[in-house]
Amino acid sequence: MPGRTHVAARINGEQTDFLCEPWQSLLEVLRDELDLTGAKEGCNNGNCGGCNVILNGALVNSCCVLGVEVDGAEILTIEGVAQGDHLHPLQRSFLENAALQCGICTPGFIVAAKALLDSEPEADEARIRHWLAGNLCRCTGYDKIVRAVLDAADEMRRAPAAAT
Amino acid sequence: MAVVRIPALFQPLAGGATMVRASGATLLDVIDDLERQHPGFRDRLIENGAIRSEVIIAIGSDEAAGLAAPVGEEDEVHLLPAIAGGR
Amino acid sequence: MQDFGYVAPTSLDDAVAVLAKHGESARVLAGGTDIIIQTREGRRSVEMLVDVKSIRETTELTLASDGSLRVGAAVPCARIYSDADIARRFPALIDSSALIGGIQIQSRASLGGNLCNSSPAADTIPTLIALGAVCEIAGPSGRRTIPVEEFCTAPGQNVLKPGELLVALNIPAPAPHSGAAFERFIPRNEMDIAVCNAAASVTLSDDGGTIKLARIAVGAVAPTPLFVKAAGDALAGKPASDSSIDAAAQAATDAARPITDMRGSAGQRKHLAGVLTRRVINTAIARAKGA
Amino acid sequence: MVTTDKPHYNVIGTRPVRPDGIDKVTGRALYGADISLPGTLHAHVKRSPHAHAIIKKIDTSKAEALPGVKAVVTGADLPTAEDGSRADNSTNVLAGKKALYRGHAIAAVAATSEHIARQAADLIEVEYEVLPPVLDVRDAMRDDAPIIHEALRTTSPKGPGEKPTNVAAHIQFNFGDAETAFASCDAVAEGQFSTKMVHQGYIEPHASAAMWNPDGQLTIWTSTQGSFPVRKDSSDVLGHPISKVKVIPTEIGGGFGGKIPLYLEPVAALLSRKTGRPVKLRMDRSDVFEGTGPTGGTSIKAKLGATKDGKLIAGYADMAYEGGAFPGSSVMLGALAMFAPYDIANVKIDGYDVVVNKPKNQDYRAPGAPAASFAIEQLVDELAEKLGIDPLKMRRMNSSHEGTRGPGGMPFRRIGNEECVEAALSSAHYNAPLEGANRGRGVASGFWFNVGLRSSVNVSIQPDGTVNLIEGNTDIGGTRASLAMQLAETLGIAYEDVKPMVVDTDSVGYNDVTAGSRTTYSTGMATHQAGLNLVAEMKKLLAPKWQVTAEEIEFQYGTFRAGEQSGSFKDVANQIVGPNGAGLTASGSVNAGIIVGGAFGLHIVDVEVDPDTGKTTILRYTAIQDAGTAIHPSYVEGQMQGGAVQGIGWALNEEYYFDETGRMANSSFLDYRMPTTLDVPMIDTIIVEVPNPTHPFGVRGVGEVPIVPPLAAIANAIYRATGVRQRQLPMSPRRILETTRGIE
Repeated sequence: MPGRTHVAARINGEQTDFLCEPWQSLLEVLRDELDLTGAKEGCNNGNCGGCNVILNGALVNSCCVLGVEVDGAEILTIEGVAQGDHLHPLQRSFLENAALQCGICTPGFIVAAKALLDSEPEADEARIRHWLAGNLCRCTGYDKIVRAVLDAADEMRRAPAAAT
Repeated sequence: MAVVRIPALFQPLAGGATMVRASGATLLDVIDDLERQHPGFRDRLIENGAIRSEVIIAIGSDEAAGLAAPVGEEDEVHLLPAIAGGR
Repeated sequence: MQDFGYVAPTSLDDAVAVLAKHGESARVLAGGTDIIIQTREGRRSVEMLVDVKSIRETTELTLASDGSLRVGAAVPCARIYSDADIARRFPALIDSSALIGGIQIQSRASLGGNLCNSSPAADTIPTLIALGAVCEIAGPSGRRTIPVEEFCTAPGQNVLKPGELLVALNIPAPAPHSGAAFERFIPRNEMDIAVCNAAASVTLSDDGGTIKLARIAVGAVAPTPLFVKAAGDALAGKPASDSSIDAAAQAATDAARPITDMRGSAGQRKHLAGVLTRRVINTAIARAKGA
Repeated sequence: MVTTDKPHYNVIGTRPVRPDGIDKVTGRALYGADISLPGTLHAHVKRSPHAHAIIKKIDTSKAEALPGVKAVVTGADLPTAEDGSRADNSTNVLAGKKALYRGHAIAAVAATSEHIARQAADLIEVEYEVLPPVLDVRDAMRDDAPIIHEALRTTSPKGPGEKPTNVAAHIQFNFGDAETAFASCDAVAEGQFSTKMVHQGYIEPHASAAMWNPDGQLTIWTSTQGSFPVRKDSSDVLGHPISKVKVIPTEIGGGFGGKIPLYLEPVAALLSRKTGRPVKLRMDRSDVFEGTGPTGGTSIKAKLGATKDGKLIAGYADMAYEGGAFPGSSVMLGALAMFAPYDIANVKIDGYDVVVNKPKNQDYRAPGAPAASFAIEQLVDELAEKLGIDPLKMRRMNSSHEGTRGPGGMPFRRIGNEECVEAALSSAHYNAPLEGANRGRGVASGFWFNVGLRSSVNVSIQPDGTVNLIEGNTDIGGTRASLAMQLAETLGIAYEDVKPMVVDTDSVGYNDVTAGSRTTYSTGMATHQAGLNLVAEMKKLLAPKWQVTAEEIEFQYGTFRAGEQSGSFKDVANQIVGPNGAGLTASGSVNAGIIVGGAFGLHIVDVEVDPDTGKTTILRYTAIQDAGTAIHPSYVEGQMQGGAVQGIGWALNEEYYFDETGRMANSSFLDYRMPTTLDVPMIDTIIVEVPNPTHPFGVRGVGEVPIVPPLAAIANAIYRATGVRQRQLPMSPRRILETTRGIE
């Protein structure tokens, strides 16, 4: 069998090189090779959104992407959403709206919601619910999560600079 | 004299009775009196000098903290099988 | 996860060569949303994954001046439904591509992948059949084409021979006064495999009073997605009335030979084939009239 | 919020940001699978492909020969009693002579990578003699059913049974004289109800790591609802002294009862002992579905009778609950909870705990109660309809209240059941008209106990006057916040001045599980007590400085006062533990009993049912609940909303779908259909506050009640929309088409 492949990608703004086996998913690479454990494995088959990352601007399940596929790609994970000690409006909004209980799905929801609001700042409740349907939460019943995204969208529209 | 309510689980011990009158100032005294009337109760309720973990004993509305709990003349004592969740 | 190799050829010839070399043990990787999971769960045995996303022909999305559409086999669904021109001209394609999995899946999953996975419940295949789409296949002995309705042969199986790959899907330009629609039934509102699905395309007479031509396909009711010619025939030349639509729906129900499994019962699927066929014909007619 | 007699609080009732929040929104929080230790080996469990089979032989030689494999263990590595037997939780962790369900753990491999461990697990050869499985609870009770445990005998009021059986227990409750009372009823409703096995569905799969040192010290890192029970159970299963076992709880990604028992911990420990290296074990999603403890299916025959003016006077239930592969269903709890919302004089219940070839039953949020409620709340609705009474007024007429004999016969102390019904009657939702075809509105009540149990915390003053709160209950949904708020209230300081920490089993006194709606209640009591003890100690140290006796110092709203002298908590803290002072720690420990009152809720739901497809859409939902005192209202609402949506999933689509061999055909999040954002509307909440007399701040547990009413509330709404009563769960589109149109 072929050996490990050298892959170079920009992850959270930093040039990152790693070696991976062809069968390792991007999720496994992030968690096991790069210590970026913010992306979570909930199902490992694309049905829970816990492992969401933004790959070249598109929201993906990192469990459904191979590590070898991301050579030359730009990747944003939950670890790159806050800027230093400055939380993203979505992160603040999740805290203030009590939009998490156990918190395991939270990184996936925040990454997914960021991908939405980056491209559709006017998203309403119906659009948010549609966009987030690939992210499962078992604790909250989604009410406070949807409200948190609506609040963050509102804040980002009022002060766009805060979202960068 | 307190009234001890007997659940189905323990009714065979009490000859099928659903309640038994028993006297005593503390829960231990009441159980001793129950034992005198219907031998076998003590072993089903007490283990190593404490209430068995598989039963709950309540005096009135409140669960008894231990065998030394005081029992009033007008009190009802409830014997309940402890909650058996799937452990 | 089983051990396998990975290669990302940059030309069709290279892809065909590597697929031919590995034969049955090679699989094509496009969006990966099926093949990566199936390989991980041991449902497909794979020794070499051939990533076709670096090949020009499989990644192009071209709306030609004659109104026909060529969709590279690896073009992700999100790219299709984000294109306003395509969305306007091929709404049924949007019906299908905007409901495969969640947004995260649509970023990666492709029409070509959905077709090659050859699930009886695939959500894009009935639409492609209704639209009269044609598969463009490359292989060691050159190129060939085949209508989509002849592509799947059994659950998970299709006409591709070792060394062959699907390059693109060619969808003819919609005729004047035509419309198409797709609908599926799932127990939730997202993220499920279809219990049953259906697509219809209809072409109306110039005055809109008569159905000139119709193509109907239903899914999840047989080992492969079904092109129900009898349903289209039941409409052709008839006015767009409840009775002709009922006859088409009945034809779809009659064609269905479903099984009972965890996703639905045979009776439920047969019933839904009729319900959904009726609904998609009505939507297709409304779209044809609006167009 | 509807509130009665609530004292003024400064911190309680506010909505601060949770202390662990930043870590959880930035991806920094470490859950079970995130733990990584130097030199870790990775392990994988091999599971039974058969639901019922004798294990004739396990050959591990090929697996052991694979490069990278370091150790293999099987059930034979676990200690046995003198007669060779093992306790159920040991046999569940690694099978003994038989595989009792598909997914039952058979062996485990540790290797240098998980990839190799999985390959090695495939190389373990197991020879099975496959036996016929028994999968349905009523089938399992038949005399000719395949026997799962040869030694099992029915325990019952009549004493142990004589024959091998699958019925582990027959329980009975009998109040008044139900038979005679039914004869005098003007209206009787009855039905036979069934529910399927369902999973808690927490998003984090189980994960544990263990390190067994040569001196016998065993350290376990695990995602659990109860680090102390894990310590005790691991000690029992491994036959290892409890003092040599330390459990370090990680953050936990949901549990709902399913993360109470052991699964991976002793297996990782055995592998670590064999290899001398840390061993990490985690499940994938199908392992979670097939190899952990969902809650079992049920079959309930129930009957309810009323007088013509609507007074409920007689109830009967025959309840058979699956325990899964071992005894231990939730039938007792279901029986105790079933009639609790009502004041009914005559009730008779027969309950059966039944083993079947399915995963071992585990608690799932209000275990036993939702299935019981599905039955009884539909019968209440039917009687209301028969008698021409509004279903909420029917409930108001019959609500249990202070003094009503509750579960097991004990009279209730002050409860808020009637207040919930009143709140529903006056709610905007119930008073809004519901218009449109194929639509219906349903209501249902629900009850759950407050479990007390044992809790222990430490509090210590820091030099700047802030206070550290050391606790042992893993924080599954914001309890760091709810406990810190109670301490801040006790000490009269700001919430931000309390720093809560969840620590390991060696670092704080005993704590029972984070379950049973008990943490904010019971650990809250321990925290309050620790706060009072801290103040008492501070008074003692302050007295000589103020030249008064400790008894002369009063403490209220964060201020110490003796005559003219006074000082804030921070001032006094600084005097005591400041630059020249000593440290100060106090603790609080409680055993709050097992049953400590209870809490009630009532849900209102509007649905629309598509007559062509049988699909139910939830249009509007309101959850009402007595929280006693809502410490952090946002997290109370969150529990109500989350429980309601879990209930919606259970009602409409969730089920273990078994084939005839006992294989779960839908062991993924694709086909085990939990609700998504698109399947539910916003969930409106009305918090009722009738303070709990047994708690210093009036807290009632809130976590479990909200999953009880949804099943019947939705069934009642579907009835109003379709005219057809629903007796089986899930009320999936398939089921609705069957019952409304006869399509099978």
